[in-house]
Amino acid sequence: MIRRIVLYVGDPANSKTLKKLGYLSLVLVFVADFFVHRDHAIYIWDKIPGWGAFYGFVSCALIILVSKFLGHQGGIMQDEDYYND
Amino acid sequence: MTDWFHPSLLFIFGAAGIPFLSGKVRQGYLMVIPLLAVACVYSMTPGTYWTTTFLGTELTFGAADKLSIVFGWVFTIMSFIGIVYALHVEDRGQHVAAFLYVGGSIGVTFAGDFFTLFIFWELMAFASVYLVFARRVKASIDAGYRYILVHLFGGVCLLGGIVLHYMSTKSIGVGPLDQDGSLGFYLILVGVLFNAAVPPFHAWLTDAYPEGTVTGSVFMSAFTTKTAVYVLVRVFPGTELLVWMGTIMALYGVVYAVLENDSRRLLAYHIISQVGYMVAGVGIGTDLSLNGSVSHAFAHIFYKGLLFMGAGAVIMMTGRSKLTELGGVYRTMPLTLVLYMIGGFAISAFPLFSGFVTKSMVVSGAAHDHRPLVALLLTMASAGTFLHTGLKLPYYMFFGKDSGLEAKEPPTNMLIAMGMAAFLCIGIGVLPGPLYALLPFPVDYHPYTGDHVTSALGILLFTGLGFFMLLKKLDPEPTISIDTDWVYRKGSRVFMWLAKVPVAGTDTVVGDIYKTIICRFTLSFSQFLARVFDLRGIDGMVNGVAAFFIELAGNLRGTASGLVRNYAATMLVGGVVILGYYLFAHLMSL
Amino acid sequence: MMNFSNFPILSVITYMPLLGILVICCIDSKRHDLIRWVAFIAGVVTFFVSLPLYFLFDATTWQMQFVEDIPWISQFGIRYHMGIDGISVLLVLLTTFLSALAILSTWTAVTEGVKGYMISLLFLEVGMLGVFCALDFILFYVFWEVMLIPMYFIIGIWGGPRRIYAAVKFFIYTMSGSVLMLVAILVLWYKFYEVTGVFTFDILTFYNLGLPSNIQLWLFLAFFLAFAIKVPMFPFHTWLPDAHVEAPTAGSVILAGVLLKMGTYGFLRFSLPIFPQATMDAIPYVFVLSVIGIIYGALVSLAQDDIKKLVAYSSVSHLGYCMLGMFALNPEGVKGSIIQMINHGLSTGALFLIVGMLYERRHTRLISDYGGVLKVMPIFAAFFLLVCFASMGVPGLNGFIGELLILIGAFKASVGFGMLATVGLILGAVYLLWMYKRVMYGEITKEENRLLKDMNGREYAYLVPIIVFIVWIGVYPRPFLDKMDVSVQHLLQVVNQQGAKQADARAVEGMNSNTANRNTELFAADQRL
Amino acid sequence: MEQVMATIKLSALYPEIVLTVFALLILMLQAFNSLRYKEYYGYLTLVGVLAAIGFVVSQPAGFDMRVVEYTFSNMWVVDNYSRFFKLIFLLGTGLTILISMKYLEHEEIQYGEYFALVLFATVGMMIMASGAELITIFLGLEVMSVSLYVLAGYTRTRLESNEAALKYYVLGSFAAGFLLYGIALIYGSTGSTEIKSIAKFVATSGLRSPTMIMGMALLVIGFGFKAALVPFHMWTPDVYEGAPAPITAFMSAGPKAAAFAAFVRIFMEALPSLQVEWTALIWIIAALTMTVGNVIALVQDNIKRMLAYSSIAHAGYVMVAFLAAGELGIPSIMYYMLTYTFMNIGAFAIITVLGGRGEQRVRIQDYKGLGYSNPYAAVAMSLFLFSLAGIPPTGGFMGKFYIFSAAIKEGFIGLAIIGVINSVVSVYYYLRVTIAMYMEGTSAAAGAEGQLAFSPAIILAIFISAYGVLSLGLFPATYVAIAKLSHLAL
Repeated sequence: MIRRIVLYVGDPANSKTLKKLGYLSLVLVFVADFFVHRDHAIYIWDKIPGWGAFYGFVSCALIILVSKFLGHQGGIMQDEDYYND
Repeated sequence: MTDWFHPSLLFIFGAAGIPFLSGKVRQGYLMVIPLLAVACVYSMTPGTYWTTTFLGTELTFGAADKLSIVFGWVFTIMSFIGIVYALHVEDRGQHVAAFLYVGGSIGVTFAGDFFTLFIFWELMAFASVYLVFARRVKASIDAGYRYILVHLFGGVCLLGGIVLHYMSTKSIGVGPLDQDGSLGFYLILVGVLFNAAVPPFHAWLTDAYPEGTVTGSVFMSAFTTKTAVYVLVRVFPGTELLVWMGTIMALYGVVYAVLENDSRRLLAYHIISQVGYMVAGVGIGTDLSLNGSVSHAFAHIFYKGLLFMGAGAVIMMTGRSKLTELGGVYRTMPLTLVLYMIGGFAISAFPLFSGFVTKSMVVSGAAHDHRPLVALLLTMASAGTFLHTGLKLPYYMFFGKDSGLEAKEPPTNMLIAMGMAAFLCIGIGVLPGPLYALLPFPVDYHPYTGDHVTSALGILLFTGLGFFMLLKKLDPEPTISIDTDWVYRKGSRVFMWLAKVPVAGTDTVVGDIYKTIICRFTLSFSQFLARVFDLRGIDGMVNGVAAFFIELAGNLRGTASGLVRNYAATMLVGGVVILGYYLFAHLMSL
Repeated sequence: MMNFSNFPILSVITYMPLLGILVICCIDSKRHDLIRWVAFIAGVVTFFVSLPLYFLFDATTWQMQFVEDIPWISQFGIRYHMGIDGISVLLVLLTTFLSALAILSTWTAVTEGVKGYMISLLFLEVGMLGVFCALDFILFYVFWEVMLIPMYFIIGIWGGPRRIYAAVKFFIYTMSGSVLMLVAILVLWYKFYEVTGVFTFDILTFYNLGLPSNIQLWLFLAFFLAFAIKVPMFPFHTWLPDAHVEAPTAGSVILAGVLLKMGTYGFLRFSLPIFPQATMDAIPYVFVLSVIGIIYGALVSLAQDDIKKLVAYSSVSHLGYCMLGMFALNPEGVKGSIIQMINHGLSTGALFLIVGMLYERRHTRLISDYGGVLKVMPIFAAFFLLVCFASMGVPGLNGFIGELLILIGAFKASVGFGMLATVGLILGAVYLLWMYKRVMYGEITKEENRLLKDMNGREYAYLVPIIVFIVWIGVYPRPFLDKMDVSVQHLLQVVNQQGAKQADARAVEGMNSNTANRNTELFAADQRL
Repeated sequence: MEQVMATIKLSALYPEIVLTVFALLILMLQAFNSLRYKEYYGYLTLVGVLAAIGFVVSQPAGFDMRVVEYTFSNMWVVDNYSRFFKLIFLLGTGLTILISMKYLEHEEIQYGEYFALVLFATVGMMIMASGAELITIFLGLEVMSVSLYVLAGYTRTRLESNEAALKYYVLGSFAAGFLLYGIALIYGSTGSTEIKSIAKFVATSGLRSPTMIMGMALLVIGFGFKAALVPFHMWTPDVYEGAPAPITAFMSAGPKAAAFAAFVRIFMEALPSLQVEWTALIWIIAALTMTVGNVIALVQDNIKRMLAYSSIAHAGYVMVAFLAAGELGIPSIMYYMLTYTFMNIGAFAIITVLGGRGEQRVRIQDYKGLGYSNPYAAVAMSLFLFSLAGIPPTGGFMGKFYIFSAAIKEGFIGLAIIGVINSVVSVYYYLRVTIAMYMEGTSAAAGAEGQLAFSPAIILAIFISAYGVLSLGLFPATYVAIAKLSHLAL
């Protein structure tokens, strides 16, 4: 059964459906965030609905871009036999 | 004595038995010992046991309180899982090493004084390095030596600190040090930070773990850093410095994880990131955050173990570890994939997974302590965590472009081990109660509030969105990333260039030790001492004296010309001188 | 101990090997195995006879025990005075222990001149035991010098290619130190006669002799030279690598295991208690030399490509610790340095034995000729690693105990030097592990190495006992430390109170003027010229 | 101590008389029965020596150590001092005879006069030891020297031997001149040649006249030659090298001791008041002698020559004791000479044997592998060498210890330090021989062609020497006691 699910997910043919599911869940979460009541929020942003979604997306992009920038421009990435000479 | 038994003894003396057993018997034996240890911990009541005086100082082997017992639990359980995962391994050395290693970390956990702690501390270092060596390829042997040297250095710092501390305060009990900023304080701190892999002292971890054996890395991922975290919680609660170190650490790991191509090294960087949370928690030092650190360590051990087991399984079955060379194995290893994903969800703190109920404690600990920036950054780090361990790694390892590998599911024992770990990940996530009950401080914290869940989900899912949008940028590249280990792996040649010490034939003998800056320099210097200074300088002086006498003798020898007249002349001169002396003396006296 | 008060056990132990020599002399020199057996039995018997010392030793007193005291050359007040206290008892045992094993170790290594070889070894043992037991200066000196002869022959006859150079160097170097000591002894003897009108060479009576500090200084220096060469302290160490490398395995073992200890023992028995004031003044210089020795020795051994040379230089480093601890002049330090003497004897002895095993198999000591030995000699590898760990002071093994105590002592005395000394720990790990790696790990590069046999029964027989003690001391050093406790306390008491007394005495002296001529009278004669 | 005064008392001369008689007897025998029993001369001589020993021990008053007997109107004294030295001489002589017999036979020079000369030389020495008057001492010295001149050239076929004899004779008479002149000056300034009256005179008049001091200096030179002190040592190596090995052994022991005996007696009994004057001189001579002797010995290849230089060095050590003459100093000289006799003659015994026909094999490298071809000889040799180097547990060490303790007690620290450093230097060349014997190749080169057999006599000699060296080293108490009792009546 597990095997079946995995194969299903992995199969490129179903990628469209999976995409749909994905977007659906995104929307659900985003919407849900408006209806939960925030009794023990501490900071202002905790009160903003959808903050999580926004922040998540931003930080994801930020991390990827910044690190890749450092990696390429900052000279962190080197080819693999860098140490063994 | 009777009401308490030291679990380490089970492992340390248990290790002695391993070489003599084989086959099923050994497998049984290997599993029984950890179980007994678990029973030991289960039967434990807080208190102080097994104290002895040595050189007039009180040594305590069994200082059991809630804190140490929590770690006792997790270490013993994890050792069981790890052993199950490694049951198929035939190399007995590895089992022995693993046992000693576990024994060491448990010993540290229950050590009531710094000397005992130090001894077990070193035991860990020496036992664990074997798990790296055991892979028996050049890369791992090199890494192993770097690993042990770094740890020795850390150990020496620790010892120095302990001695200083002992001298200033005449007490060696393990407990919160007063933050007097004395040399001893910092030496101990540095010594511990080495093991906690806090940047810039972290490079040994990402250097060595990926080179270890498949099963060995699982152990290592669980024990060394977490033992360090234990010591931090015990000794350095509320050290401001740690807050920022931890936060930076959390992001540091994430950033490097983006760039990393080797699957296990990527996970290693996430250990650093995760330990960052714990260190930060220790730094904040409120009950909530300390609880957070402890519980997070607890959960972390299992899901990180699980992740290493998953990655390890793939490496073992495919023989490759580079993401660029992997892909598409989901067809043949679905179970591994699923179990791995559970670990992935757990580490990225999905609701209903263990990470969710522990990590959030640290974050809100920061929030309640009025450290908004810390809270935000840690949250960001958690997004990054999901990005890699939850999405990137599985995507490229299991899905992605098909590398046409025909891998099978790993042996059953490995699957079982992963299963147990996965079970714990979910179990803790669903019912945090029992874990909370174990924590050192009373807990009133409820992870499952509506807004918490939604915001967490929001963060994670939109991270996922970002991931798929930026997928192209994320393609792994066949590279390695330079880290602080550069200083001692590569920097040496720069240093050599600077240190213009005459070296006789260094390049003829290039061993990996040379790679470390100290030794590269030391070696050239010592070559100089040995070949030039010692032989020509000191020894030369000694032989010089002897040579002088021989020389002198050679010259004097000529005086024996064999001619009577010369002899007579010499006598005459001698006589004249003597008489002249007295004559002179007499004239003077007149 | 009481029931031994009339039985001369020390003499029996000391001269037991002579018995073996006598027997060997009567054996035809062709019958090698018989000779070996006799020698070995003699060694073992000596060891067993010496065991009672440990059990009957009364650790509650600092007084000398098992004392024998009869006049020898009464005209000079020279007596045959033997006795041991907590400081020497362990060394005596170490000597008998290692000697027996050393004999066993060269079973196959020495094939010609076996007779002479065994005689030398046993004769050597007599000398060493005598040194540790003697309580009369001249008796001590006699044993001290006697020991040179057999060692000289062992190195010179059964040694390596440069054996003659090494042997002569060893002999002359050591002797040049000790003759000055002889002069110092005589001066001491005369000074005492001046004060009391009594001729005596009894070491213990000199303990309470408050000499003027400048005379102390000269005498201290003379003794220092003798002992520092023996230890050897930097920069008097260069005889050591030659001697060690050229000597046959047993020779190196004895040399490193016991002979070097005679230097450190000398400091404890003579320099410290007899010249407390000078000792106090000398502390900083000794510290500097010791720390240099520690680091220097480690660095130099790092650069060696000959395993035996590497081990030899490591001794310089280890003995540096002993000196450091000793001159810290606090209980931890001194006890540490004594226990470290034992440790060094065991672990370095074991290392030499191990090198000997390799050498016997491959007849080379170059590290580059090995590599991958691990694969063919797994058990050997395990022992080797254990001994390396012991030598670099890994917790749980003997080395750690000694170094820890010494470091505590050193830190108490001076944080700076303690720090520097700790550096030595790392270096120690570096050169040993690196050597181990190059020898044992990696691929087998030389074909010959594929055929190496693992350890045989005889090799177990002489390695295992050492290992046992290495672990024992590492895990439970109590029984060893307890023996020396009281004696060390008393020693320090003597040193400190004497030192203090003379410190203010000197302050007083400074005021009255006649000090000057009293101090210079010593060299009056020379000034007569 | 009570002093017996008698003008003429033959019993005081018994030892000398006995020896002379035996010497003459041997000459007669040879003259009359033309060498028929020549192989027995040696034993006959030994009997004489033993008889003399017996008389020395028993005179003047049995074993009473304290009696000092002046006879022949203060020309002759028999005290413990002289008796001790006489025993040393006789010991040396006896050992020499033991060594010689085989040697002579081997060299085919087995004539009676050899033994006669040896005995005459011994008589000369004993006269020097017992002489209480400068002329007597001088006569004794001449009797000894003349016999030695002849003995040095005794192997007349060997050129070196003749050369040695000639050199020794020329230089010896040269030195004798100095000595005689010194005696003359002293007589001139004190009006007596009797030691006692000189002492009395100097003591009472507190005389410091330059002539007196010159006389003293000349005596130093004269005796310095006999005792081979730098710079009057030049003859030693050549003579020692050239003379027949047994004679070298003989010369290195007895005559040296005799020279010191007289030297010390004159300076301690007659001229003690001049001590201030000579201290500096002797200090320098001692230092020079030790150093030069040891240093030059380092590079010698001929073992006889090497031992010649070493004997110079040893004279230096003795001079240290001379300087520190006192309750320790003088006994230490006797003790040292006794030890030296044992170890040096022992060494020479082995050299004699290994030298082979015509002493072809006396270079150090000729000793290669001796340790294997002839272990016992090698062991004995090393024993003697280590003793010469002053390494315990041998007599050599105890002797040095005795001397240096005396020096330090008298405050000559500097000299003592020079001394011990020298003994370190000396170790090197003694070791060279052991190296050759044991460490340079196991070839049985040594003891090959032409080596003398170890005759029982020689073995006995070696054994006695070895015993002496060891017993002096291990149980010196009794010897020291005797030496102390023999201390001069100052």
